[in-house]
Amino acid sequence: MPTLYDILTLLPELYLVAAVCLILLLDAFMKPAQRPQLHWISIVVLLVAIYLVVAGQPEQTATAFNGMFVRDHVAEILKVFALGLTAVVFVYARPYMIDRKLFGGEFYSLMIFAVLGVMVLVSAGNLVTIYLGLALLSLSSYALVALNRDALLPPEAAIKYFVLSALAGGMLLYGMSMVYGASGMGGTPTLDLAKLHDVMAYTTAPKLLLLGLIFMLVGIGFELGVAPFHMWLPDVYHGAPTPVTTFIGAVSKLAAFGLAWRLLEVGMGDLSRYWQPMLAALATASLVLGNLVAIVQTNFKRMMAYSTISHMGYVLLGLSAATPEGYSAALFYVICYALMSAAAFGVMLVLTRAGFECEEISDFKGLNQKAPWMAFLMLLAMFSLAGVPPLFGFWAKVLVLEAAIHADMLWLAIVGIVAAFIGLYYYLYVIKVMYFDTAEEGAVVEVKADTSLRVVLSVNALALLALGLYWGPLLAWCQRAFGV
Amino acid sequence: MGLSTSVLLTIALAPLFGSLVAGFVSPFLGRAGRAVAHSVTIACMIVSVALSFQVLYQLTLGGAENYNQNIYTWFQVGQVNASIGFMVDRLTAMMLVVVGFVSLVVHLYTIGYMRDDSGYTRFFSYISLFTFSMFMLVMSNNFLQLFFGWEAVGLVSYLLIGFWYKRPTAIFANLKAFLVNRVGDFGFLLGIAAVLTFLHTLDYASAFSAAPGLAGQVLQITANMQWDAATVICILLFVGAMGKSAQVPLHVWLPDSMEGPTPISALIHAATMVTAGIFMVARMSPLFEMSSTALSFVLVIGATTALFTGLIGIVQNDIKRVIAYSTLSQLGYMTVALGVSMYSGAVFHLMTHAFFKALLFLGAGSVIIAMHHEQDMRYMGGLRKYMPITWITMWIGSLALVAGPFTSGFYSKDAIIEAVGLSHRWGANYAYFCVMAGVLVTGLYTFRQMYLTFHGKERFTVVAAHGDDHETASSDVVYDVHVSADSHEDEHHSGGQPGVLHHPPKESPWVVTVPLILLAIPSLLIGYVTVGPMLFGNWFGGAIHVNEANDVLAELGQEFHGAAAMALHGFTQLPFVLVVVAFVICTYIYVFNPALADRIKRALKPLWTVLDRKYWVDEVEYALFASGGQKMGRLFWKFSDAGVIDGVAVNGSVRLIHRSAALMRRLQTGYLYHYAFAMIIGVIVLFGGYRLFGN
Amino acid sequence: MISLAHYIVLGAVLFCIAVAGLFINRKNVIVLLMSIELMLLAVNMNFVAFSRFLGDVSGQVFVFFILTVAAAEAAVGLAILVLLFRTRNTINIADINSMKG
Amino acid sequence: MFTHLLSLLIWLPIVGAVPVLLAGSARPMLARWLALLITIATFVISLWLLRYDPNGSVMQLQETHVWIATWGVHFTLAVDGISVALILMTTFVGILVIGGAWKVIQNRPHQYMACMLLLEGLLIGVFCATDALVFYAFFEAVLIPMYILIGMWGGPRRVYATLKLFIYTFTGSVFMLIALLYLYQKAHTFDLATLAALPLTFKEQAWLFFGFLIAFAIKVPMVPVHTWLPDAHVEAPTGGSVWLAAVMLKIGTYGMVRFILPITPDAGAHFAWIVIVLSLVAIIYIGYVALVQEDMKKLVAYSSVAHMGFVTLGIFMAFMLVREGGNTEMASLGMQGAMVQMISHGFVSGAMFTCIGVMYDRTHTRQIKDYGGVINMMPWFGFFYVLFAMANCGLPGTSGFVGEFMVILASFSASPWIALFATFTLIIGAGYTLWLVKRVLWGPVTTEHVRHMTPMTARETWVLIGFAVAVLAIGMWPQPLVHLMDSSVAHLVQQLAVHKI
Repeated sequence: MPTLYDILTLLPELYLVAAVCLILLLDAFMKPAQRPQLHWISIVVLLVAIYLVVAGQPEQTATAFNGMFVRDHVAEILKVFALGLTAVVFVYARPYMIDRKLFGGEFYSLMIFAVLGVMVLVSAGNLVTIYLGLALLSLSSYALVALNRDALLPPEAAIKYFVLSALAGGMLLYGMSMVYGASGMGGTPTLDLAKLHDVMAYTTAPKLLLLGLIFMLVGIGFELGVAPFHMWLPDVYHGAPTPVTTFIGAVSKLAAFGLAWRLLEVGMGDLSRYWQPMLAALATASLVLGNLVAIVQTNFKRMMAYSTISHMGYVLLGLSAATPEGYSAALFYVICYALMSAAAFGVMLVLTRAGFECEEISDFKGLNQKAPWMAFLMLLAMFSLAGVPPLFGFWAKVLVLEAAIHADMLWLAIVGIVAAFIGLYYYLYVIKVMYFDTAEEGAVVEVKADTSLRVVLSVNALALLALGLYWGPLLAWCQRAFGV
Repeated sequence: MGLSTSVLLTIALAPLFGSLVAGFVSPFLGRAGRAVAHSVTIACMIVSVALSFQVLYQLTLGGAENYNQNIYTWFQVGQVNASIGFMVDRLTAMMLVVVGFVSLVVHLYTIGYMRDDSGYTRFFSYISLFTFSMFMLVMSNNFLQLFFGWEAVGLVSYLLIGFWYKRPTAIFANLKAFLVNRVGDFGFLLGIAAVLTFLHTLDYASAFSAAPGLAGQVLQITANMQWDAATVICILLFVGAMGKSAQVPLHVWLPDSMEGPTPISALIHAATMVTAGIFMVARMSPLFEMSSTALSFVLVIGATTALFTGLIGIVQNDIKRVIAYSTLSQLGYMTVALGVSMYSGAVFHLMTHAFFKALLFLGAGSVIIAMHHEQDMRYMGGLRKYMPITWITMWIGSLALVAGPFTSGFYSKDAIIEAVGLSHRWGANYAYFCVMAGVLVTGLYTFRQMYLTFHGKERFTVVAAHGDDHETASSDVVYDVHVSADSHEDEHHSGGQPGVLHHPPKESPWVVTVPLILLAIPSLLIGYVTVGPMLFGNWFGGAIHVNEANDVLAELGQEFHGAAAMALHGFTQLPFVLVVVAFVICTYIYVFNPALADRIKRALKPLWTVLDRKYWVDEVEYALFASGGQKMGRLFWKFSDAGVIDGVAVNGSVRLIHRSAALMRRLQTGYLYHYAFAMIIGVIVLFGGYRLFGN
Repeated sequence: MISLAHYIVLGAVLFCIAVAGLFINRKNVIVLLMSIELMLLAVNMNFVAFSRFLGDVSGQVFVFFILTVAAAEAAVGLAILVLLFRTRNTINIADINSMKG
Repeated sequence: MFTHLLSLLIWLPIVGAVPVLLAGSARPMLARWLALLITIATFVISLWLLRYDPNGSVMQLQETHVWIATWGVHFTLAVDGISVALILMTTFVGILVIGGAWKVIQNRPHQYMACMLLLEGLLIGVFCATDALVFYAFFEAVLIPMYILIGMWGGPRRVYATLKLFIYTFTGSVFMLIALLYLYQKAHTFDLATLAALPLTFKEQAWLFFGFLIAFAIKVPMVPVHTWLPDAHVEAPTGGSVWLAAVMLKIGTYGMVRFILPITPDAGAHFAWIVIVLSLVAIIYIGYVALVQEDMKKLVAYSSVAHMGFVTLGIFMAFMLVREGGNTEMASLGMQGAMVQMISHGFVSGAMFTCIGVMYDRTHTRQIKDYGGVINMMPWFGFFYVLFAMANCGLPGTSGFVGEFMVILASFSASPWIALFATFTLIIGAGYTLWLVKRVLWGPVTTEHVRHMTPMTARETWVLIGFAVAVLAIGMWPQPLVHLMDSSVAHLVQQLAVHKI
C-alpha cells in the first residue's frame, strides 16, 4: 500500500497529472475567446511544479514505492531544467502556434504529458519506471511532431520517429529482459536498478548480462541521438513544428541523459569497463559525423540536428569517463546544450511568421541590419555552441574534456578537440550570413512584436554569456548531485 | 684645461637645430622661409665650425686632454652598456674641422646653386642633418653611436641622391645607394656583434685596451674549422667601410649617386661621408693592428679600387662622373694606406682630398650652371675665357689631384706611394704597382677633363631664346633648371638637343665663386703646412696605434727633411714623371690633335668597351641580387607559400573535409529501412566490438 | 520437457523476424506496425519465460505494462499512418523520403 | 583604485562598449566621441602602471578573486615589466586606432567602435592574466571581435579571410587547451606560478611544449603557419590591421614567454633549435616573399612576419645561450631585444598600416602599381611614410633598430651563423621596404588615383604624429623601456635555466 510518504515524494508528478487533466477539461469547456488563457495557465502550472520540485527536495535521496521511484539531486536538477525549458518553449511557441492555427489545449497538454514522462524517467528506480517514463515521453512526442496535420513534412517525420523509436524501445526492452534473466541466474531476479548494480558479482550468465547491456545501449544511444542511432534526428528536427523541435532538442536531451545515467551508472555501474569503450566509440562516431555533415547543411534546423549529434558526442565524453566528475561534467554539458539550442531556435521562432518558415540559413541574411539585437542573441548562441570563450558552451566543453583526460582517455579528448574546430565552420557560417551579408530585397525579415517572447529569449541568450562569465555555482550544483 | 661637454654638444646639435628649423619651421613661413632656412642653418654651421676650430686649437696648442665621456645611457642590460657619448682627440678634432669647413662652404654655395629650386628649404634641412650625423659619427666614443651616425649619413645620402624625386634615374640611384650601403652595414653590424662577443664591450676605450687579448682567440665556424677572431672582426668591420667608402665590389653606388645635386656630390660623395670608412678603420687601428691578414685584405681591395675605377674615369664624358671615378680611385689610395698600417697617411690624404675634391666638384657645378645643366664634356670646351675664376680654381684642384709637387695632394699621395713601396705586407707589391699606375691614370683623366672643359674650341652653339621656353619667364635664370617643381625641366635636360644654349655661358655669381676660392687655398697649402706634424710628427698621438713592426711611416720619416725638401725630392720621382707623361699625352691629343682621341678609341675598341661598361659589375650585381632576389621571392611566394602551404595544406584539408562531408551526407537517404538498418549495424558493431575487445 | 533455453531461443527468433521485418520490408507501413508488435511480443516471451523459470512475478508484471503501452503505441502509430495517407495518398515506405541529406 | 587597477583597465573598455553600442547608428558622432573618451580614459588610467617598480617583486599589482571555487580557478591578475610595456602600448594604440577610424567608417560606426573597445579590453586582459584558464579565455575571446571587425568592414574576400583567421588560430589554441587540462590534472590549479614550479618529466614537457608551440606559433605567426596573416591583413579595415599587427601578434610571443619558458624549460631547451631555424626562415624566406608583393598591405603583413621572427629568435636563443654557454648576460640581452622588438613592432607596423589606410581612403586601391609620386600630392605624408619605412627597415634612431640590434648582438655569441642569417634582414628589410617607398612615394605622378589625392587632414596628421613620437622616443632613448622590463627579463632567464626533470 502506498504510504503518505510515497505520495509526498511523488507530489510534483501527481500534481502535474492533476494539472494536465485540468487543462484538458478547461480546453474542452472554455469559450474560444478565453483559449489564450491556457497559455498562461500552463506556464503557471509548470512554474508551480518547479516550486514543488525544489521545495520538496529532501536532503538525502528519497525513494518511494519500494524503490520504484527515486528522488535525488540529479533528478531534481534535471526536472527543474526540464520544466523550466518547457515553460520557455511555451513562450517561444505561442506566436508560432497562433500563426499556424495550431494554438490549442492539445499542444499544452501533450507537452506537459511529455515533460511528466521526463520527470518519471529521470527519477526512475526500476526498469519498469524507466520504460513507462520513456513511453510517456515518446508517445506524446510522436503526437507533438505530427501536430501540424495538414503540412507535408510532419507526418513523415512522425512516422520515422515512431518506427525507429519503437525499434529502439523494443531493443531496450529486449535488453532489459536479458538483464532481468541474468539477475535471476544465481540470485533473486530483480528489475530494481539499485539491486541490478551488483548482478555482475554473482550472476552465472554474465554473457547474457552483457548482451542485455548492449541492447540497452541501443535504446540509450537512440534517445541521445548519437551515431549510428542518430538517423531519426535530422528528419524529425526538420519535419516537426519548430517549437516541438525546440522541445525535443532541449528537454528530451535532459531525459536522455537521465536515462543513460540511471541505466549505466545506477544499474550497470559494475560493467563500466565494458560500456566505457562502447560509449567512447559512439562518441567518436557522432563527434565526427555530426560536425562533418552539419557543414554541408543549408537548412538551419537540419544543421542544428547534426550539431546536436556532435554535442551528444561530447556528453558521452563525460559519461564514458564513468566518474562522478565525468557525470557532473556531462550533466553540466547537457544543461548547457539545452539552453543553447533553446536560444538558437528561439531566435528562429522570433523570425518565422505565417507563410514564412525562417529555416533556411540564407533566410538570416543581413539580420544585423534588420534586427541587430536578434542577430546579437543568435551570435551569442552560435559562439556558445562553437565553444568559444568566454561563452557558456566553452566551459562545458572544457569540463567534459577535462573529465575525459582525467579518465586517461586523452585520445578521445583530442578527437573532441579536432571535432571542435571542424564544427567551428558552420557556426561561423551562420554568423557570417547574419553579419557580413546584406539582406536580399525579397526576404523581409521582421521581428515578432510579442514582448514576452523577446524578453525571455533575451534572458535565455544572455544567460549563455552570464553563465560563461560565472559558471561556478551551476557546476557546484551538478557536482553536489553526484557527490563529487 | 679639458674640453667642455657643452661645447661638444653645441658642435653636434647646432646643425641638428638648423636642420629642424629649416625642415619644420620654414615651410610654414612662405617666401620668408627660404631666407630663414639658409640664414639659420648657416649661422648654426658657423657656430659649429668656430667651436670645432677652437677644439682643434685646444687639443693641439692648448694642450687639452683628450675628451671621452658618455652623455647618456642608451640601454643597459646586465653588464652590456650602450651609451651615447663623445670621444674627442686630435683625429676627431681634425675630422670635425674638415667636415665642418667643407659643409659650411657647401651651405654657402647652395644659396646660389639651388636658388630657384622649390626644394630649397628641404635641401638646407638635409645638408644640416647630414652634418649633424657626420659629427655624431666622428665624435662617437662607442660602436653603437658609430653605427648610428653611419646609418644616419646613409639615410641623408639616400634622401639627397633622390632629392629630385621625379627623376626615375635619381630614385633608382638612391635606392641602389642605400641597398649597397646596407650590404656594407651587414658586415659592419656583424663586426660590432663580434666585438661585443670577444671584447665584451661596445666602448672604444675599453675595447681597444682589451684588443691585445684577441690574440689567439678563435671563432668556431664549423666543428673542425676555426678562424682567428681578430681577423674576423676586422674583415667584418672593413666590409662596412667598403660599403661607405665605395671600395670594389661595393663601389657601384657612388657613380650613380651623381644624380644628386652637385653640392651634395661635393659634400657627401667626395669630401666627407665616403671617407667615413677610412676614418673608421683609422679609429679602429688598435684592432686592425691585431690581424695582418685583415690588413692585407684591406690593402688588396684598396689597390684594386685605386687603379681600376680610375681607368673607368678615362672614358667618361659626364664631367661629374669623371670626378666621381677619381673619387673612387682616391678612396682606393686611402684604403691602400690603411692596408700598410699607415693610418695617419690615410687620414692625411682624406683631409687634403676633402678640400681639393670638394673644390673640383663645386667647380664642376659652376661649369654645369654655366652650361645650363649640360654635363656632357663633349659639348663644352673653351670655357676658360667665359669663367676665369672657375677655370683657375679647378686647375688648382686638378694639380692637387694629380699630386703636383707643393700642392696638398702631393704630400699625402706621394707619402702613400712611398710607404706602399716600403711595406712588406702580403700584397704590397701588387698594391705598389696599382698605386703607381694609378698616378698615370689619374693624370690622364684629370687633364683630359680639364682640356675638354676649358680648352680647345667651343663645341656648343648659342641660339637666342625662343618664346615657348620657360627661360623667357625670368631673364637671367642660369641656375639649376631641373629643380623647380614643374616637370618639363627633365625634358629640357634630356630631350633638348645637346650643346645648344640660349645664353652664352658666363661666370657664376660670388656665392658660387667665393666657396671655390675658399677651397682652393687649402687645396694648395694645407699639405705643405701640416705634412710634417701629421705624417711624421706623431701628431695623432694615442688616437692611432701602429705596431712597431708595421710602422712604415717611421721608416719613411727618416728621410723626411721638411715639406719643401720633400716636394723638391718629388720632382725626381717616378710619380712625377708619370704625371708629366700624362700631361704631355693629353696636351697633344686634346690641344693639338683632337681627332686622335677617336682614333685611339677605335683602335682600342675592346678595351674601351670594357671600361665604358665599367667591367659589367653593375649588370652582374643587378642580375645576381636585384632580379635574382625577385625571382627567388616570386618562387617562394607563388610556389611554397601560395602553392604548398595554402593550396595543399590549408585549403586542401578544407576541401577534404567538404568532400567527406558531402559523402557522409549521402548516408542520410531519407528511407526508413535504411535508418533501421543503420541501427542494426550499430548493434552488430557494438556486439562485435565487445566480442573482440570485451572481457 | 521444454527448457528455458527453448523459450529464449523462440524469443530471439521472433525478435529477429520482427527486426528483419522492419528493414527488409519496403512495402507499406502497416507491416512496420505489425513487426513492432511482434518485437514487443518477443520481449514479453522473454520476460514471461524468465519470471516463470526463475520464480519471480515482477517479470510478468512488466509484461502487463508492456502490453498496455504497446496498445497505446499501436493507436498512435495508426493515427500517424492515417495522417500520412491523408497528406500524400500513399503508405508506401519507398515513397516517404522527402527529407534526406 | 590601485587595488583593482588591472580589473579597471580590462573592464572599462569592455563595459564601455555597451553605451557605444547603444548610441546606435542614428548617432554616429556620439558613438565616436564616447569611444574616444573611453580609450583616452583607459590610456590615462594605464599610465598609473608606471608605478611598477622594476626593483620590486616581479609580479606586481596582484589581484585575486575566487572565480570557480569547485575547480580552484582564481581570476588572478598581475603585471610584470613586460606586461606593463605591452599594456601601455595597447592603450596608446587604442586611441590612435579610434582616431584613425573616425570618419573612415561610415557603415554602422557604433558597432565598429564597440568592437574596437571590446578588442582593447580583451587584449589588456591577455596581458594581465596570471591564471592559465583566464589567460586562455581572453586569448580566445579576442577572436570574436576580430572576426566581426574584419568580416563586417573588410574587403571583398573578407569571408575567406575571416574564416581562415578564426579556424587557423582556433585550431592552434585548442591544443594548448589540452595541454592546460593535462597540467591541471597534475597540479589541480591553473595558477601560472604554481605550474611554473611543477616538476615534469621530459616526455611530458615535450608534449606540452608542442601543444603550446602550435598555439602560439600560429598567433605570432611563425613560418609555416603564417599564411592566415596576409589574407587577414589585406581584407581587414585599417583599424583591424593595426590591432592585428600592433597587438594581436604580440599575444603569441607573450604567451611563449609566459608558458613555454617557465613551464617546459627543458623541452624548450631541447627543441629551441626548431624555433630558431623557423625564425631565421621567417626572417629571410618571408623577406623574399615580401619583396615581390603587389599589394601594399600584403607586403607589410609579410614584413610583420619577418620582424616577429626576431622576437621568437631572441626568446629561444636565450635557451641556447644559457643552457650551452651559461651566458646569461647575452641571453638576457637577446630576450630584452625580443621584448623591445615586440613593443617597437607594435608601433611601427601600426604606423605602416595607418599610412596605407590614409592612402587607401583616397584612392581605394592597395595595388602598388596604382601608385607613384604620392609625395608630389602629399608632401607631409611623405615625411611620415619615409620615417616609418626607415623604422621598418631598422634604421638607428628609430625603435625598429633597437630590438634587432640587441638580438643580433646576442645571436653572435650563440652562433655566428645565426647572427649571419639574422643580419640579412638589414639588406632584405631595406630591400622590400624602400622598394615599396620608391614605387609608391617617389617618382612623377603617373596614375589618375594619385593625381586626385588630397593632403592629409589634421586628424590623420595627429594620428601619425602619435606613432612617430613613440617610434622616435624608443629609438632615441630605449633605456627607460629596457629598465622597465629588465628585472622581468632577468627573471625569465633564470626560469629557463631551471632544470625541472
